[in-house]
Amino acid sequence: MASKTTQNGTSLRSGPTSLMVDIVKADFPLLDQTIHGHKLVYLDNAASSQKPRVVINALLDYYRKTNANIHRGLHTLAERATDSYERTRDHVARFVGGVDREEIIFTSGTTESINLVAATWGEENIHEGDEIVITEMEHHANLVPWVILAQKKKAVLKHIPITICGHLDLSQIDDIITPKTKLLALTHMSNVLGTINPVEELAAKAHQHGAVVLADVAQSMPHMPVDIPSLGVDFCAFSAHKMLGPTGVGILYGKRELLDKMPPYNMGGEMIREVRFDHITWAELPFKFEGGTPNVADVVAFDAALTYLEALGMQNVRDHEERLTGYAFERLSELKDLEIQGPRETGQRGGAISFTDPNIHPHDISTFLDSRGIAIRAGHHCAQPLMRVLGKVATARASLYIYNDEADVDQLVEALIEMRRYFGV
Amino acid sequence: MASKTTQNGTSLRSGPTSLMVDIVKADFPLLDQTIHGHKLVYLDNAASSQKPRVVINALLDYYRKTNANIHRGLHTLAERATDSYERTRDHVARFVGGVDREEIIFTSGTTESINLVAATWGEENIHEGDEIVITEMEHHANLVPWVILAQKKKAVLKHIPITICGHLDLSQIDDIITPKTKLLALTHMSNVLGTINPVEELAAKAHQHGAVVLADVAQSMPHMPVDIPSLGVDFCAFSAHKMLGPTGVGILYGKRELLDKMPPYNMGGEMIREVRFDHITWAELPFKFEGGTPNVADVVAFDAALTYLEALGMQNVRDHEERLTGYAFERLSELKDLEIQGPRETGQRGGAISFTDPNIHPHDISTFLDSRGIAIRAGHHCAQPLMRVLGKVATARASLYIYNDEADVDQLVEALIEMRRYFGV
Amino acid sequence: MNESLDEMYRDIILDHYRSPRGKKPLEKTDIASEGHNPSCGDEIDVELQVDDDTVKDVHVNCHGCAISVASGSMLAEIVKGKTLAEAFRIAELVKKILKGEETEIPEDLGDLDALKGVRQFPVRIKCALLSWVTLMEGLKDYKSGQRGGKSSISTDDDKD
Amino acid sequence: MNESLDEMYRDIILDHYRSPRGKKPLEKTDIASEGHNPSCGDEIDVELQVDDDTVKDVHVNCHGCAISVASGSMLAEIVKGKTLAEAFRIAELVKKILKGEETEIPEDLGDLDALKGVRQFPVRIKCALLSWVTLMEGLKDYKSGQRGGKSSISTDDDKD
Ligand SMILES: Cc1ncc(COP(=O)(O)O)c(C=O)c1O
Ligand SMILES: Cc1ncc(COP(=O)(O)O)c(C=O)c1O
Repeated sequence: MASKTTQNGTSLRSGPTSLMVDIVKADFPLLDQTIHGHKLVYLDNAASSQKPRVVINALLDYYRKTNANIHRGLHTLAERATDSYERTRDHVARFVGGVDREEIIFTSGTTESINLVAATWGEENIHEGDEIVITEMEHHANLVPWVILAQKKKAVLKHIPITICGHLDLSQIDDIITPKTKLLALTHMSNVLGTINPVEELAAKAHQHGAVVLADVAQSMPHMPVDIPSLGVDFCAFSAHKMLGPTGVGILYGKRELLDKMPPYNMGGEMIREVRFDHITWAELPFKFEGGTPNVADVVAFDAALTYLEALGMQNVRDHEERLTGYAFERLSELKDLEIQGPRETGQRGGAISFTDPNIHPHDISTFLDSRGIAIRAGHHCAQPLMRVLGKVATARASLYIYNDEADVDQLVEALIEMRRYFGV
Repeated sequence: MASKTTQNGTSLRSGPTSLMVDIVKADFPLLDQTIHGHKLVYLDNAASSQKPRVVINALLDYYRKTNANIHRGLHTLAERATDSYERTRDHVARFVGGVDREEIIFTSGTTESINLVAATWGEENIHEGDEIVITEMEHHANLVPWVILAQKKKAVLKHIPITICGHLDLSQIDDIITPKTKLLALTHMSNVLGTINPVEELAAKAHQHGAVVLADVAQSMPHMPVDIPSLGVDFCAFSAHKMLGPTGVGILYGKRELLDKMPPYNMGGEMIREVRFDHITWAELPFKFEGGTPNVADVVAFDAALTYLEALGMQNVRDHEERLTGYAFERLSELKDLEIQGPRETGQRGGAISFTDPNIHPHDISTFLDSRGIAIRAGHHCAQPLMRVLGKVATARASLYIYNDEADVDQLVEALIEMRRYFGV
Repeated sequence: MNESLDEMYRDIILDHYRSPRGKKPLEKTDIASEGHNPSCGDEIDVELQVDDDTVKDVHVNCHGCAISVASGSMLAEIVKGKTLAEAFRIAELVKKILKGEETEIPEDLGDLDALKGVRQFPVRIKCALLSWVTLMEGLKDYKSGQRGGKSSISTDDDKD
Repeated sequence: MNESLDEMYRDIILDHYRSPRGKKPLEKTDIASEGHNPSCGDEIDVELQVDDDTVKDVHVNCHGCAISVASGSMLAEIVKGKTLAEAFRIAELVKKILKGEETEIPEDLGDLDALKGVRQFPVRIKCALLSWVTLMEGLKDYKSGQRGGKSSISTDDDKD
């Protein structure tokens, strides 16, 4: 059992880990269950993470003691709820490296955050002939809105290709990012390849041409220290549910100068200043972009997720995953002909490990692993264009997080070996 | 103490009630607390309702046992989560009177539901010179999107005025709803006046002219039986958080023929069929409109709220609130010169009671009542145009729900009497 | 349970998966249709050689998971020699079996029984369905006289 | 606690609220500004009669809650007789007090101490602020020579 070794760090194979995984694991009630008679090994973290007890309790606590509609409420519950909600905003602003609280907008997810930018900033600033640059490894959330916007505006959609190793191919970058570029929208970390992209460098280049830069940090924010000011981007989008928080909460960071000029997205209560049938003025930031009753309870509970991650330390989270990814690569190499996608240098990638077996379809891999208690994802991972580039219809993906350890990787590898026997191919 | 009388129904004042309020009350943990040394009386239900234990437990349960990203997942947790999520959709389809499950779209709230329609159906179907008809009593959520759409499209925004009694003034209706009407968007129940509008009748009239009809049922769905097929409307929008459900979940009902033709709103994962850089096809209904990871946990927990309401019986909920509204009117009449807005016939209105004191500003009313443990709302209630019609800058609003009883009304009235003494005006 | 896994991947399914029938190209193709489920990437070609309203030979080429490959292989085996009308009825029956609307399987279609195990895996039903729906689409177009072109269909939309 | 209620509605606040000062129209209006908080509907007019850079008289007309009325009434009382520069400094001090950045209050401005209780009610701070911010806006415009027109401001936006 390698799990023991994560505590005293004496195993040759695993090396010392920066997180006390056994202790972390115990904070996640869901992990303590059996699936098809096997202890659950949850390796679908790139899709959504599990929640520590403190987050679940924060939700419970909110509904048991505090719940009320927020803002403008003059009773105690409404004041408490507003305080808690706004405290999370302050916390997010600190967590992402210190930005203004007015630059943090709560949405329903990364997808809505990016759509908001496309429908407001994009609608007003992208014109015929303008160029939008994305990459070949974008998740549909950072792809479909731009494809549709480009079609609507007769703008040109260009993409940065990837190399055979799963990095961005920057050899022709000066032909791609040009004075015509109005927007560079790229992922910080690929949800399929794990690749960490040089966002700072590309943002600087795009800015030289006066373009606006949006980084999809849905995969990086949960897994490594992300400092938005040093990334130097104009917009960032991410989801709470991938970083220990509840479902239904997303964040849009936007530079104040840009947000100030953008029209609102969802219009209704709380986002207006004054309404007449023929004239409307918008509320100040960030409220202009938070029309309607927000997802108060989940935003409040997200605060506990941030606190939990800070207590672990994001650099420790990153170190742990980097080591564990290395361990997984090592062990997976025991499976002859198993093809792993994305960079092999663990320092340049996160812990999403996509792989294919030459003879077994990813769906069958996933179904088989599930029968052994192991949850991974199989499919196109909402990155169909990337799949086409990789020449795959689908991949299997095991993705790591703070509560995974060497034992989980061992269980995965052993099940894969058994699987090959089972299918006999 | 009138609360006793709600159980045996012998009090002259209160009459028998159709709900066992004491038992209901005990299901809501939040209500069991003191505010400023007084037992909490929660009368801010039109803003958001409290949650019964079964809903809170459903959330807990989901995060402790089931949580995973849904759809296309081939592992057990993902299948369970998908099942639970889709079960709520079936439940909503039944709850609203029996519509197709594909016609139920989960959004983040009423506000997003209406904005979705404005940005997709509205964008494609409203043209210069077309007329959009709303009413003078709309919540900003069903007003701002139409004001902005009308401005953008050079369409004409018309409104049905209200009578002095707070009903829609239908005397000139044939000049308002005409062959030029492309959309009638109206609230089923006013969040300020309580008025229940004749949606069926007006929808029929609008349909005669080929218009599309959207009903904002955010206030009616939680408080009375609402049968969408008999309302005869094309779109309906409401929020889970006002009907015992979690925050962050809204519902859009749309007729299949209309939804089929509409472009999507939030674009990303799960809502596409196939993506190429130059060509995209959308997923089938309802997924076309649910881009990105949905608010799975809260949708799953909403199921328990619907079950709870069904167990009470929506007609019982309505009867209870109707009686309690009558009781409140009777008792509030003890306060000389207190001005109550909206219809006085309890059969034609819900339990949102807006009032003003000739000498005390609604904000001071609310602050004072809070010091006595009573939570009400004061302000424009996101209905500024209506406030202007009423000639008020703000009103105080006490709004009732299933866990309120005569004792709550008594406590409110006594506090109001004390308040007049306190301010000495 | 591992039993449910073995329910889905019954020996007969694994056998069809390991050595799919209908691999050989046809001498003459009268009906051709292709199926594609973008959500999982499964792709299938179903081709029939028809003689006097009877399926003389079947070619199935499937890129997909064990379930879709096995299902397509069963199709190749079963449909061969049947009249077009019979083939269509069998495809309808498979749809009903997979949706749980039908459980009785005629003796001569015994292999199909193995597909029942898929019902416990809702996400995989569309994999098992793909070849059959593709066949039906081809037959429909053939019957309505739209010959020559290739029919195209998907079970992603869960509409059938 | 009811103490916190009494903290906010101190006797001095209630007294100003019941009989607000500065009701009488001015003989001559040199500075006029209006404040409006759409979110709560509070509206206020602040007018000054100026003589030799000194506030000779103040007129305040406020439609709003007890807090905004009392705050406007205190303004009328305190600012009268002060130089324009002093008036501006006092308004700045009130802002700081309400935001909790300042707690020391000079003896001659004793009434202002009563506004401290509002700090416990965050939503009400903008009510207490409105008259002072409106005054400042008028003074600024007057100083920058934009005379004649009426200055307009809000504390809704929480920007100050
Ligand atoms: C009539 C009416 N419509 C729409 C809304 C907006 O609902 P939400 O804030 O949940 O989007 C409300 C509630 O605030 C309402 O009362
Ligand atoms: C890189 C990336 N971007 C965007 C998303 C979309 O996030 P959500 O589904 O929470 O909106 C995901 C997750 O699925 C992702 O991995």
